[in-house]
Amino acid sequence: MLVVEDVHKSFGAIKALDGVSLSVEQGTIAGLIGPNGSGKTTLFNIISGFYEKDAGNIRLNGKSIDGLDPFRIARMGLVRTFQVAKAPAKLTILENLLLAAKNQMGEKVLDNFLKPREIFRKEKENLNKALDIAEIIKLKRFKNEYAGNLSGGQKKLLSLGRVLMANPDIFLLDEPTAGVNPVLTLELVDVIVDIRKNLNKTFLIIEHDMNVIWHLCDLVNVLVAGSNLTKGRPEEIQKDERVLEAYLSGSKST
Amino acid sequence: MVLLEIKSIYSGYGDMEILHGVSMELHHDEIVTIIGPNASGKSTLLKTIMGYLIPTKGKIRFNGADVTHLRPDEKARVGIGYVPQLENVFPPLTVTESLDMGAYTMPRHGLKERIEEIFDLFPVLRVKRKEKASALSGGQRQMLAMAQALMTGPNLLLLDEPSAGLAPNTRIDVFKKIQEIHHMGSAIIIVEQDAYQSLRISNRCYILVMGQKEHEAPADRILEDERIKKAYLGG
Amino acid sequence: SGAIQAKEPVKIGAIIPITGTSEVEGQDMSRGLQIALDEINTAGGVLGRSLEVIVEDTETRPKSGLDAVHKLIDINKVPVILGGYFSSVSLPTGNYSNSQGVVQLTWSTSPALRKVGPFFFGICGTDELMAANTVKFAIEDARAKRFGIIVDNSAYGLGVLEFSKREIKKAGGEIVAEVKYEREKADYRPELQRVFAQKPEVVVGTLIGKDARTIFKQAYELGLKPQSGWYLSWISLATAPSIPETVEGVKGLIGRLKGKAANRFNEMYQEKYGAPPQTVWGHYIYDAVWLTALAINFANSPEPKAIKDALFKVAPVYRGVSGGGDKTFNADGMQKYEVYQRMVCKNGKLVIYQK
Amino acid sequence: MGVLYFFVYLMIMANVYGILSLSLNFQAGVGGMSNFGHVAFFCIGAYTSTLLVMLCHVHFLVGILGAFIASGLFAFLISIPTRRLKADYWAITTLGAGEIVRLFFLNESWISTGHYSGGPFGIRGIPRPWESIIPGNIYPFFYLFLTLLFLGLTYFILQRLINGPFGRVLKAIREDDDLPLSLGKNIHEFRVKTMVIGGAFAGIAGGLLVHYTTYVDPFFFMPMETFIVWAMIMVGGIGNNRGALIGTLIIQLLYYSTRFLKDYLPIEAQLLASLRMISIGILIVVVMLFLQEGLVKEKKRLY
Amino acid sequence: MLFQQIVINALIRASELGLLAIGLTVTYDILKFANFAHVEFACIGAFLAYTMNVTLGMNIILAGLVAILVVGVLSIFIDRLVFIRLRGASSIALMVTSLGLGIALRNGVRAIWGARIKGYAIGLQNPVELIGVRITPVQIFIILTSVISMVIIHLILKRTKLGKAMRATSANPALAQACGIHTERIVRWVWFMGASLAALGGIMIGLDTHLTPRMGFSVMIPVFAISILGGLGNPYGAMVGALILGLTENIGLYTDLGKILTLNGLIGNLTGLYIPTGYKLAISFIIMIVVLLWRPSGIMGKRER
Ligand SMILES: Nc1ncnc2c1ncn2[C@@H]1O[C@H](COP(=O)(O)OP(=O)(O)OP(=O)(O)O)[C@@H](O)[C@H]1O
Ligand SMILES: Nc1ncnc2c1ncn2[C@@H]1O[C@H](COP(=O)(O)OP(=O)(O)OP(=O)(O)O)[C@@H](O)[C@H]1O
Ligand SMILES: [Mg+2]
Ligand SMILES: [Mg+2]
Repeated sequence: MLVVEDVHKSFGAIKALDGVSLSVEQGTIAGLIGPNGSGKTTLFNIISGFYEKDAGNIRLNGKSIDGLDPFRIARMGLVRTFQVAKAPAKLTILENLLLAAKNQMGEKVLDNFLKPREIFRKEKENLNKALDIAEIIKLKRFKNEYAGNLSGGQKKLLSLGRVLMANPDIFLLDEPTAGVNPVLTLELVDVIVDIRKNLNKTFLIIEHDMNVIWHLCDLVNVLVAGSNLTKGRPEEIQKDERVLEAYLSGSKST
Repeated sequence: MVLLEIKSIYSGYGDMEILHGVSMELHHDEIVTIIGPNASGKSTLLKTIMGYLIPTKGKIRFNGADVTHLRPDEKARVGIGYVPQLENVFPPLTVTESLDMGAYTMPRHGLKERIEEIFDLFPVLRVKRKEKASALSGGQRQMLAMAQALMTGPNLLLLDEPSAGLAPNTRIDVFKKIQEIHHMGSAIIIVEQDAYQSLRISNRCYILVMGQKEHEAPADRILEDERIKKAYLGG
Repeated sequence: SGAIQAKEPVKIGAIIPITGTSEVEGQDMSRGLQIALDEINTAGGVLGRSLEVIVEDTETRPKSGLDAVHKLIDINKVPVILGGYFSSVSLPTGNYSNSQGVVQLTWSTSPALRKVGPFFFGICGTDELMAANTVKFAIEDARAKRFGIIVDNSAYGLGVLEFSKREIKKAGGEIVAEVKYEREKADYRPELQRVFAQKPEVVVGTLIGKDARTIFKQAYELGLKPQSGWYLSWISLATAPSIPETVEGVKGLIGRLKGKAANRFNEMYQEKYGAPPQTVWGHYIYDAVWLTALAINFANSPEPKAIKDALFKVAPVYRGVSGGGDKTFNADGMQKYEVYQRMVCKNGKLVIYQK
Repeated sequence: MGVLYFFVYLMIMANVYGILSLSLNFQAGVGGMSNFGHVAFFCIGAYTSTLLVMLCHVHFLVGILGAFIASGLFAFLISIPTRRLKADYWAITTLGAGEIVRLFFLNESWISTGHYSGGPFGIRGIPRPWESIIPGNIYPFFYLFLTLLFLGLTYFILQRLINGPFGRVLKAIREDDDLPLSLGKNIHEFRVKTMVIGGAFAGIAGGLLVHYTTYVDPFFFMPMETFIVWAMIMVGGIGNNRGALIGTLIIQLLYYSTRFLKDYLPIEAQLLASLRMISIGILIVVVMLFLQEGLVKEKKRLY
Repeated sequence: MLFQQIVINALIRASELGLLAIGLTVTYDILKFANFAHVEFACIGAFLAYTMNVTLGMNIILAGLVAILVVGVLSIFIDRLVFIRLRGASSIALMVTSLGLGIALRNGVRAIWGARIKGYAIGLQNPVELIGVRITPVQIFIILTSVISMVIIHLILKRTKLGKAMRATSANPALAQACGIHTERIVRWVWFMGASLAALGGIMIGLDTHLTPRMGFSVMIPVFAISILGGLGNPYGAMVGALILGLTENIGLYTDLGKILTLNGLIGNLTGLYIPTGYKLAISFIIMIVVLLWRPSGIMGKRER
């Protein structure tokens, strides 16, 4: 579904990505792990069109998405979250969620006057969906609260809520549970598993919380210093000496 | 000796009260972890201690003096260091400049050595010393934020989710470092979500729920308490 | 109730740029107005009542000027409005006062004013006369062939520009530079460079108030001088606030202010405000107030229609302090004669020019 | 009677400025585009309608439509190259664009309707719509009704856009580009559309103004006018249309009432005029101090 | 006219406006809003110096120094009175507040000193000729003063603890507080610095030309253009922006575009094609827009991401 081939990116003298490749199959959950600064977020930024890459190839459903604007990539069914949660301060939680719904007719100026009724109906539908999602991310109580007033963890939850609402074909989640309390994290893991199972969606997840990775992923990619170290099923990765040394155990490796 | 004493403080944002009478204390040789669900008021508590929010009721005493109404910079000068949960670096400043800023209250001599010590603690930062903070990865920023707060060797260090976004190996390192810092004479309050590691190096633990202190116990006791583990630490 | 009414003052309105771009000129207007009012009321007022002027600020903004006339006409119900100095203000305000049958006397000089309507009067000669005379002055005096023109970028300045150009062409002269400057700027060196780049023999045009001061000063500092001198329309506008050395020898025209009346006005002004007037506009508003007072008395009524008719009657017999003194209106309600005086700046004073 | 006419005049001006405030509020309050050259659209609308009606002899309504289109087009033109700029850069760039438009109409005196017209001479004799069939003494009432109609139309259209999904995207764009981009919103397109819609309505306001004053010249469109409209939407409460209208009324009132106050103060005209402007300035400051979010806070959209 | 003269003219203008623009940009950096009242500090400073110089007969340099100090203190007073209550407010709210304040200050000056134009008691300056360039002693003084002030500003920003604290406060005020920086004090210093630079600029304009209550307002737009041109928040950018503005205005009006288009007569014969002087103000804006298209945050602006 998503294929990344030999992507390079440097910022001045720093080689952030030095030939990274990975692929994510339709309907699977792939993990992306690696030490801090290994280039995970940079890769996300490149896939989603926020950064330009220096070299390499990225295909989504067989089509190249090189050089497309971020919003076009999103419309092709790939939506990402940000590591540092973004929460427009003057939009309420519900508005935040509604914003994410795709194909909104009401975003077209003229349709607002030509097809008001349809827009109204669609809004209602979206609203119900948004309320359901607010329930899942435990923000229903705050539904009319400005997003700017949320706690750190709640902002992270809201990010997740927005992608759920956007309901793309492939989700790119950058540390979705960092700062979220562990009990809720477990629930969210179940939610993701459900979506994958019932809707056959695809996920690529960056996470430093190994519980999440081990629970969720079908395949884990390990990145070190901007290149692939290895990939494999969680069980394999867990035992891989190189991964243990570079990432999991607490020696001075960074 | 009690270093920090919080007596039944009420605090919040504007009209919205978040903390409803929280009390706690901290001895000068302690590490204390605060856990609790999202939005329970943990960050709000740290902001109140640091002086960003002024409690409507209650008292905060530090080293025996009433510091309830001191501004954050005055708190920094009496020896409280703080690492916020979000926005905890100076984006346009380079790593070295940021560390320099962390040592703002200190005399300039010995600064170089101090920075070198910090670099020993976080070797990544040495590599990145000429980079702007905005060019760091999420985890590197987190380290920089900690490093900045450590520049002065504060008596009390408030850490708001220091391990969020850190790779597992780094996380282990960071907690080791926190312990080292503690041995060098700082009392520490840590707010954490994934609290296993934090609890391992802590003396005591507070559980904050809905702006109130729900529970208080020695750290090892918490790790043994299955009910609490299930409710707050995810089993 | 008749007795009480008799004591009530007759109120007329004035719109003056007290603040904003033209505030310096506005100051003189307020003062000229006050001097005339004091005289009239000491002399017994109008219709046995005292004359009062409600002064509104136009902020040198058309919209604000409109607000002001609406208030004066709709609320204060004045029969006469004086002013609208800036033609961007006089034109729209004139349209309204004219449509409401209220008399307006302006001292704007744009030729466009002619068409406003029967209730609209101009008490200052329009630009074409002034510009033509200025060019004539330059040609006769300096035998000039190569002209530079500098004007401020307003309806007034452009009027001067247009008519100066016409006159120069008629006389077979050559225009080597044509510069419009924006008001109220601190630096006119680029504009000066342009005027003098082609070495004009004379520079004609018009410079206003504080800008003129800057322009002359900077020209002096840069050593820029037309070979045969400056010839300016409304020279007093340009030289009044300027530094004497920088305007030495600058020539130009003014509406003739000489004569007993004008001298008396200048003395009164000096006495009352401790300094001579900076511009001629105090003179014009002074005449406007007097003309109004005379017209009201002549008509024996404060009704606009009567005042309008009376204005034509009283103007020819009135000797004013501005523009040569003869304030006779032509059929358009504009000035029939405007007598200009050739002046030169000597030791910081404007004196009558003699070859 | 006179008082009534004055009131009608006030209300006509309030309606014209109301349209300006609504359109600026749409761009700035909702879309976060701090446009400091709003007066440019006002100006282009005024001139377009004037020239269409006077030179092409079209009907007033066609003139207004022309104003709508021309200002929208100009908004489109300037928003294409500048849409990538950050807020403050944008603010000053638009301020510059506004001045360039004014300088254009000031310096290009061939844009005129005859002798002594165009450039700083201004254009006189702009016809008032339906003047021949409406008696003079009720004409102001008619014009009041007309401007009210346009104000209502503007309000209705902008309100509908703000309250729906379109407005939601704008509010998100107001704070940050990356999030809406990541959700598939073409932010540049939204920005351009917002500018065009706001600009077009400001053009209507321009047309309405000059068909009432029957005169136009470039000095109607100094930067100060934009500042005044800004003060209107800030005082009323930025981000919501009701606030923008209330703010318009308040600032208008400030300007007028200070004129009346002075009639009762025995102070010299010079000083008085200064004091009047000082009090207008101070009142703006005071309103901002006590009502930081304006009189009417931005309404939270509750579900 | 000689090309050197044009450069010198540009330099004089750049010196005056540059001081104002640096002040604006420095305050913008910390206070995070475009202060529309900034130029009024220039006006107030110039008039205070006038009172001391002309009315009280003080030496102009002494008068200037006192005026600069007084304006600095006045700005702090205004901050305490008004802006301190608006610390968390949106930048637009602050902008509009400063707009209102600007109207009040401008007309306050008018009410106190009147609308008549004024000049300092420095007599008429007779120009000297150096390498074919005419320049008056006061203009030399203006250029020197502004160069010296810029060096001082540079040293303050780069070498002092205050400069360091300003950078931190600008980048993240809350975190700066946690580092022990009394941000409110920094804000006060910044007001002081910005306003006194403005006052200095105002006095320079007054020395070079004259004083009127609208002298600040009338340079507002170019001053803003300069700060934007250089990149908001960057004092060095403001200096460069001022130079660019001065040069383009002077050279732009002086250059015969006809000669350029025809490569000095090589192709066709077209001369006397000048930019109409009425568009002088537009030159700086067009330059500004072109620069922003090339670099969206100004020549030396902070780049994000
Ligand atoms: N805008 C940038 N400019 C310069 N360098 C950058 C920039 N963004 C990232 N880098 C560098 O690229 C490398 C990879 O960063 P990236 O954010 O992708 O790491 P990451 O794997 O997401 O780490 P983490 O787990 O800490 O979030 C880092 O060394 C970082 O300093
Ligand atoms: N700036 C603010 N303005 C208004 N309300 C706020 C603000 N910041 C936080 N809150 C509210 O205060 C409550 C407590 O927030 P706080 O940040 O203290 O939670 P927390 O315990 O740190 O949560 P987390 O684990 O998610 O970081 C939340 O309900 C939040 O909505
Ligand atoms: Mg990352
Ligand atoms: Mg928190």
